[in-house]
Amino acid sequence: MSWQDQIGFPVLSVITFLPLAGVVLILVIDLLRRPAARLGADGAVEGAVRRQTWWPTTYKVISLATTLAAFALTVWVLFVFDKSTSQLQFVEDVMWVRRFNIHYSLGIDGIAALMLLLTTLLGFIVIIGSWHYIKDREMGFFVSLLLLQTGMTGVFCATDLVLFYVFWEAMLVPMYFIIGVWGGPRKIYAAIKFVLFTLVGSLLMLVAIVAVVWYVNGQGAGLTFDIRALSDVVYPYHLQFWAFLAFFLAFAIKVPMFPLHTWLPDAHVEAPTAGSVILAGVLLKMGAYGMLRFCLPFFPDAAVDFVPLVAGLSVVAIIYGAAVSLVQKDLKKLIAYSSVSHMGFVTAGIFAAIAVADNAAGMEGAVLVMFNHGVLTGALFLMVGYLYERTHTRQIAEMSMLATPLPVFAGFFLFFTLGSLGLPGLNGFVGEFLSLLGLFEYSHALAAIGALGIILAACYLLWMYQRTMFNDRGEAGVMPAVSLRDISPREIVSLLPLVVLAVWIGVYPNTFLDFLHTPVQYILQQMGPSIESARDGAVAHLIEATKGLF
Amino acid sequence: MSGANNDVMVILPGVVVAATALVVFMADTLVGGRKWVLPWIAAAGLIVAAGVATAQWIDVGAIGSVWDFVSGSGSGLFGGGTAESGFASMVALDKFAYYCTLLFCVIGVLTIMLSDAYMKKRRDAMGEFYGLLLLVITGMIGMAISIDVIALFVAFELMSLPTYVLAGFIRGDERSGEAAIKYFINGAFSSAILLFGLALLYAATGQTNYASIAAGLNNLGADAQSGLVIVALVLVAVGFGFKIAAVPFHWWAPDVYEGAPTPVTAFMSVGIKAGAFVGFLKLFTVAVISAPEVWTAILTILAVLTMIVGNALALPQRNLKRMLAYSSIAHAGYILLGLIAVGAGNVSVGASGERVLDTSGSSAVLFYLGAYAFMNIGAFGILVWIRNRRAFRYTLDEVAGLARSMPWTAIAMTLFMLSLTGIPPLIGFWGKLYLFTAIVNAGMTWLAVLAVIMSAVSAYYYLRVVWYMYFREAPGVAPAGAGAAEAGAVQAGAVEAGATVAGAPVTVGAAGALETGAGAAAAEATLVADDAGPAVGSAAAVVIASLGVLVLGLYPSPLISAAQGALRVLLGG
Amino acid sequence: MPGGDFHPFFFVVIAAWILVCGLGVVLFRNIIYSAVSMVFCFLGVAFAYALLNAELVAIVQILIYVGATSVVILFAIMLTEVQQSYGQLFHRQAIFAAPLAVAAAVVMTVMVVSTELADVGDTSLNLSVHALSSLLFNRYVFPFELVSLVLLAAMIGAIVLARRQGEKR
Amino acid sequence: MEAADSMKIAVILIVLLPLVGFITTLLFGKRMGGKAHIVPVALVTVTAALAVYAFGWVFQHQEEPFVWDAFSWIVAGRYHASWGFQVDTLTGIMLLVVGIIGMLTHYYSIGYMRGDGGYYRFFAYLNLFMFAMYMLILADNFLLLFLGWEGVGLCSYLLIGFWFDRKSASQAGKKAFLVNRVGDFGFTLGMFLVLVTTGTLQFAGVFDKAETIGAGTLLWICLLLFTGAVGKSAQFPLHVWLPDAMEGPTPVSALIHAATMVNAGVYMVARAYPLFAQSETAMLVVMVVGTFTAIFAACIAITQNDIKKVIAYSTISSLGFMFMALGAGAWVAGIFYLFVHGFFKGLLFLCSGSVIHAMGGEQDMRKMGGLRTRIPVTFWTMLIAAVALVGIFPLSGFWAKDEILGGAFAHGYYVVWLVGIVTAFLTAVFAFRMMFMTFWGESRADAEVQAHIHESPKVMTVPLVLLAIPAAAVGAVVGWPPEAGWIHRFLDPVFFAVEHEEFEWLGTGGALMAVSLAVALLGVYLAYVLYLRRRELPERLAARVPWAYEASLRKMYMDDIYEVVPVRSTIAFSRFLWTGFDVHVIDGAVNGIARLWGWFGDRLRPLQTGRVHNYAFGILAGALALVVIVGWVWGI
Amino acid sequence: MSPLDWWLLLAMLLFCIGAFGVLARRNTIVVIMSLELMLNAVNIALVAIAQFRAGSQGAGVLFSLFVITLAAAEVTVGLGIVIANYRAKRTVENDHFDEMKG
Repeated sequence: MSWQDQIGFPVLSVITFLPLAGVVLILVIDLLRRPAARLGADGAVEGAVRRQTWWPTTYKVISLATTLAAFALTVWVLFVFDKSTSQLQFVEDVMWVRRFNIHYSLGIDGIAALMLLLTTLLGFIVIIGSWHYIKDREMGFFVSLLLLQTGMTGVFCATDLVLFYVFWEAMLVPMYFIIGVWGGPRKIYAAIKFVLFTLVGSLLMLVAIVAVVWYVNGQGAGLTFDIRALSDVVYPYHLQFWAFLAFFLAFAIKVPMFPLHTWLPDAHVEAPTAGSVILAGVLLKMGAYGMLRFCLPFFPDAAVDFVPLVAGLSVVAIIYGAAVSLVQKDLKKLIAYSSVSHMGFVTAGIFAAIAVADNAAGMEGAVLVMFNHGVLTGALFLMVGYLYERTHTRQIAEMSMLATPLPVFAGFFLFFTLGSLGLPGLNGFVGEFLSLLGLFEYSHALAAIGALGIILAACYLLWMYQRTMFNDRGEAGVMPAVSLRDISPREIVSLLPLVVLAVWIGVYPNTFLDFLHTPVQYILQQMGPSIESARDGAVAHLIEATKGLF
Repeated sequence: MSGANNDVMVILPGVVVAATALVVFMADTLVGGRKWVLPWIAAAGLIVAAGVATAQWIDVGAIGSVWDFVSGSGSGLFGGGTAESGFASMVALDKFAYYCTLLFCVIGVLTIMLSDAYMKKRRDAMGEFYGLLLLVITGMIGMAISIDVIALFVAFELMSLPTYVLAGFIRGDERSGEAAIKYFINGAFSSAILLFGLALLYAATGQTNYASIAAGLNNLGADAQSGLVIVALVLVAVGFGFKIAAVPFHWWAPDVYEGAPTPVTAFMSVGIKAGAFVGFLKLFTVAVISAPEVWTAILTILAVLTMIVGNALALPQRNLKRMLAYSSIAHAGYILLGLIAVGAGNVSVGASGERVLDTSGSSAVLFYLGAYAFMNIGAFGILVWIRNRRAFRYTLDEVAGLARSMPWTAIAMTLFMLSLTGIPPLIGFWGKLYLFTAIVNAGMTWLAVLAVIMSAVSAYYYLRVVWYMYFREAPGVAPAGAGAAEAGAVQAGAVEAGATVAGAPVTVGAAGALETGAGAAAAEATLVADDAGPAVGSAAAVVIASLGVLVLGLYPSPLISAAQGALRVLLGG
Repeated sequence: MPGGDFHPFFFVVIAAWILVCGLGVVLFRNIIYSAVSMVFCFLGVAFAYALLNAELVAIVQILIYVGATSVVILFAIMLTEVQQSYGQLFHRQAIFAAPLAVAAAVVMTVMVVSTELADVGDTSLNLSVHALSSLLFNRYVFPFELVSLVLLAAMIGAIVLARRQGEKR
Repeated sequence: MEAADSMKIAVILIVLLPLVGFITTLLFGKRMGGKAHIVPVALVTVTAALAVYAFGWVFQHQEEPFVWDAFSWIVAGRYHASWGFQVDTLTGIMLLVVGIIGMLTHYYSIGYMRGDGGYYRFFAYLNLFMFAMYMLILADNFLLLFLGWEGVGLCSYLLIGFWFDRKSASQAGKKAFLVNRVGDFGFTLGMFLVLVTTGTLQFAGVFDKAETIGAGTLLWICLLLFTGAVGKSAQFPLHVWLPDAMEGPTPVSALIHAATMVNAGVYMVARAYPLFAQSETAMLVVMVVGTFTAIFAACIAITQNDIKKVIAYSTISSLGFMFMALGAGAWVAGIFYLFVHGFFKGLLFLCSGSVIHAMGGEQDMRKMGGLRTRIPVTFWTMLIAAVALVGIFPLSGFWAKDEILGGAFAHGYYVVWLVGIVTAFLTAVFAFRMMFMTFWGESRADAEVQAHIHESPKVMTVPLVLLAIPAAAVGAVVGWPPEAGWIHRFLDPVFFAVEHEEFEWLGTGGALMAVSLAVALLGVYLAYVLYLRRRELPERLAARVPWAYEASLRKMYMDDIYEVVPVRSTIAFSRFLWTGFDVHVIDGAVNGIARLWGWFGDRLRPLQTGRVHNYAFGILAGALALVVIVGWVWGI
Repeated sequence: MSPLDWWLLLAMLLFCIGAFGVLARRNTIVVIMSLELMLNAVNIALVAIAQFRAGSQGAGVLFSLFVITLAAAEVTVGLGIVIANYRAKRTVENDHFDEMKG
């Protein structure tokens, strides 16, 4: 369904490029406000320019306005969205590069719609959250955030492989800057590690994209990068195998799956709050989204054969992430490793869903976990950032009894902590329950081990909470009466949407699950024959694939 | 057109360039102190040559709408048309030649713009500089239009000899001289080897004309893979491999790039490389197309070594010129993939029994050369630009904190670095995509995999430049902590710093995009030295290159269509 | 003399001459000796051309090489005031270079000689000077013009390089 | 359907009113200061009334339970779970317990918590607890039950750690939550297995298919669900959290850790009766665990000095009794015991709270004594509760306990019966040890504390008295005649498969009853001897068997074992994973590859000597190598 | 071996002698002379091929003429570079030119 039939204007493009328009506006005004600062301008003029105190507020307002508008449009889109069909909706399609038949084409299905909502939601929340956070080169920070949002939105909307890839990679750059310029002490290491990890995966994916597209072309089907068209093709097994590996590697790094996760703690710890929120909230989802969008429908046979490996690794990630979180000394690092654990539920759910027939619950749960993790971990990072603004430390050992000076803060913090540890009634539970259920259908033992992760989640989260908010050290732990300012209205405003969502999804997740039924069915339909044939044995397939190499 | 007229028409763009060179030499003696006209003359000549080529190229009647023109969907720009040969099949003006001519002229103009401040210091040598540059470009055009090994070799020498001189153009500078001597000895050595290869090719077929060589090799049958042909092709590959700086013939590149004047380095890294690639491409894909197995094997080895060694050696470099030199070696490796794709690709048999090539590899090479021209000239252009503004030894440490002192410059440099890495939506990405499609299509996916792994490695040293510019502070500037630092203190310090450097020139870019902390201007004030004065040309060159990288990155269709159309009618093939 | 007729005797003599003189260039310690040896080598090459029935080339060889190039080289030797190489004559890598050169010669020879060229024979292409110049100015006029540009470039380049710094014309 | 509609409203209100109380109190309670209790207490009172109404409804409609799918909750794939409510007689009993004790505890707390800094917070949490507890018992499916289940766990966490500025409190709260999580792990898996096997989580749907489930699966389902119950109801080996939970304010101990929440496990097993009843092995496990826990906890309780700890272990023991009943097949007896236990154990805790209140916060019984006259209301109510607990005719405990022991005996579990008798004996000993040490003898408190001893305010004592009535009488009312009392008739629709035998006063039943009564009296007497008459005896006894005394005092070393086995080893393993594996192996590999590249590049650099002749050599050598390689490839 | 092979052999030997000179000699001027030897070697080959290769139309002969001219140009430029460097460093020994490396 194209946008003409649904909403009357190319809404996805508008959502995608609204932040970019904000950037342009900011840059233009910035140039205009320095009339004298041209060649040969002197320091006095620079000083005068700097004294324009209205300017920071202005560009922040512009940033907020564009992201809020994008969010509002997204909500509108979700209202108009037709949940009864698995077709792509709000489709836009313009020829881009004729030689390769590359199109500028956007469109969303239910899964993408949720991710779009998450992206635009966190987009404006981090703007609010960063209002006073950055002291140095502040405008550049907001510009980077807006650019980042354009890239992320594009990833979820693109329906052309190359366009997808362009957004996928383009989004690296602002993130690189966000970590590198405004990050912590080891920011350079973290930034470069983040980029290199992602790049290794995504470049291999590029080769796989080319191989897949040219295979289709060679079959006489013509050159196309259209995702839906390509996913309908049945690829020979050895191509499936290698292309799956390449795609999967790219996405697994992004997710990140054990043992490719080590960029994550570094990036999270060093990134400024907004960066961490976006990283955890949206960027990690792009990996899982890619698996749903590409790995499964493109290469069903290979995907099915990889289920034991992926499910196993996911479970390892769940336990591993949780266990490592347990001994972290830095709040952000703790939450970062917990992300590894939580994202394990996602990959487990996705791949368990294709291992046995009629197991849509796992996949729907996985997508819901993606969304929930965005909300909860985003909120937790935001709150750790707020805490850092007050205490100037993220070391757990340097905090204690903060619930006394910061009661409201502690309340919010507890709320998100509980959501994160999967308390029924809040959103975390629903997703994890469903994805574990999916895993359980595939393998009771793996699900049992995975469920251990829930115990561990409670361990590290409650321990964290106790060590920061409560008294953990007897009489010595009682903090001297420091005058810490409790949470401010601005901060509450930034958290409230997340609170609402957490409760909403916990109580009535169907609002969101409804978006997933048809797309998940669509994916599983495409997987159908492969799921049936999976019993032939992965090893035989593997041997076949290796032969195909030579 | 026919007869002698026709011959002249065929070489017309080259003639214009050569004539301009002569005009420059003569004007040099006539203008006296008004040397500033020389670059204008040279640039004008190149633009006229480009115009001539364009006029000859475009079928005006078939352009259609502007949009067709831009998107390349109309047939006017690249479709149809014929190729003409001249001088008894010594040269041919086909679409390939048009594309290359245009590319060389653009590179030439950009180089002239880049060199403005540099030459302003060396007014008395202006004539020689621009004249020689034009002669080099004439040689490059000669490479593109030659379809005979004799013409090819002469053009090769015409391209090479003045470059040796240009590399050593800074007299009295030991590094420049050293660069010249290294370049010359190795260059002469390898062109002797090339010549021997050409002679052996001649021995194998008895022919010097491309078409005849192709026919001759075809007649050899199985002997097309004989020892003689192997030796001949290896020796030819040495000659061209030297010019494009393919490992293991790359040794000169870093030293010469470092020692030569930076505008010349910029020119060498894209111009000479493009010229050599063009000659290489045409020779192998037209003349030696009958023995693709041999040269595909040769080039595969070269490409693998080049990509690995280039990237590995670029990693530890802390001198930006050297780093870019090694990176340009690595890029030569990527471009070789296009050639390999031609050789390994699907060679079908045409209607009359001749071999018909899949041209995607060739067009990928042409596209990449165009893309590479913009990004690498841009990168070197930034170095020239910084050098124009302050004392600069091209080290990484000196660009630390550049984002504060020269924000626009930093942004442009970031664009070039990202483009060189292959990050979309910049033009470098499309180049790589094009090459990968070609090589994957040719069935050598493993080479593409190697190339992407190397690209990831390259990301490290390209992004290192970015992190030095953005994530580090220039020495002497108090680092402003991201989160914790008190805004007030930073602001106050910045204003103070701004006040102390009253009078220090601020770049066009300093009026810039990012909220700067004034900062490094203070440190810069004492360093801004000899090359003071507005170097509008360099700035404009960088701007043009950035626009090329960005605009063509967002919409690469025109360049892709041109590169593809350039292969549509390839005379002699 | 029938063109292209292969005279083993003359060939061996001239080949020996050329190679010995060539070795002399490479091996003489005194650079003047090297230069003189080179001149003799070029002369030998000219005889070889003559033997190959290419008189024009032989004459051009003598004119340009023996006449011009050698003189330029001698001038350069004088200008650099270094008649003798002091210290080591060879680089240390000569002990690798010699085997490499030999190996290169052997490998190339084996490869080339192992290839039986079908069309080789005594074609006795007997080009007169007239025919050659006619070719030069018709068929090969394009490279000819290019060569003139190369010479121009070389001349200007040499001037640029050899000019003393700051020197005004 | 008039009635059903009114029930819908009642059920909705029962669930929502405490939630409203929670939210309003949380948001506005702080501003209300000392009046923060008004809204929550009022709401809980209304809720209790509604609960009684619901009970009344169920009383009238015993045969057809009220089941209502309010709206769907999770719809994913082929699974479906809803916000659905069910009220049957079992629920009715629970509603009564929760509603009444909950309400009285709220009133009691007004006095007990007065002046505390977190006054409003306390009531907010209590209301949240009421919400979750009602949700738990009203749920018509496992998932919603689990929501309440976790909700009460959360409130338990919050309330135990209510005084979070005390390390022990915050530790205890966390411990409670985590230990419960271990149980929930099993419960979750059990739910998965139920869901996968039957395709639904709704009780009715599941139980309809109970007979079709394979024996092995059924056993697994039961064991996994029971794991949850073990955690929540503090059975061995997951009982360790409950004694620590006494760090919370005493009303919390009474309400959550005696009367309601800890019963959830029992309730759940009873609820899943159709599943358990099918699996003998599971029943056996339930019984064994219950029996063992009963005597195990009793052995510990006997040496504890903290008044609340004694009651806590007593609670564990009682819960074990209930599981023993369920496992032995005496379902109704188990629920009966749950019902009466809620009243007298709640009362016991509230009384102990009153004692502590009187002693100015002192909980150590060794520093009490002689309080009988100082706080008479507390004394008398507590005495009623203790007698009820010990099971002396005709108070509540007697009827319920006797039915359990009788049930065990009747089903042929003689060993279990014997253990039960011993436990009853021990219960009598430690209960009256507590009573004697607290209320009799001379006071051992400091003079300052002595001066402050006073009876609690009306707002606390009135609930005590109100609670004492059911604690004393309810057993006889609903349990008469033995084995065939009203409660049996009432619960029969739930446990439809149980057959009743006529109780023989002069047969086995009467004999057993006599034995248990005798044992209880004997226990009381022993306590009287040991702790009132010959005070030196306990110490000599302890000196005679120091290992036994020490083991009992140290809670059978359970905490120490937990500290070492799961906790320390997990931490050590995690630390290894992090610093050993994550940092060194994975990141080491990553950085190693990067460093390898750098090293490789560095090693290549010397090749670039800067010397012309080397370069030329490289070129020629490269060319030669190419010729050789390519020639070799083609075999020339 | 055909007569052409003999000439090619001669050419290759001379070529390799020249190459050896380039690789081994320190004096840049000798190196340039060696380069000339290499070019002469090629010329011998070209002329020989023109004479012995059927259908070669004398291209080799002309090629050799161009090469001779180009060689002269090359020598000019090369010596210019050598002299310029000699002015700067007072040496013609090419292992002294190793300031830039690595």
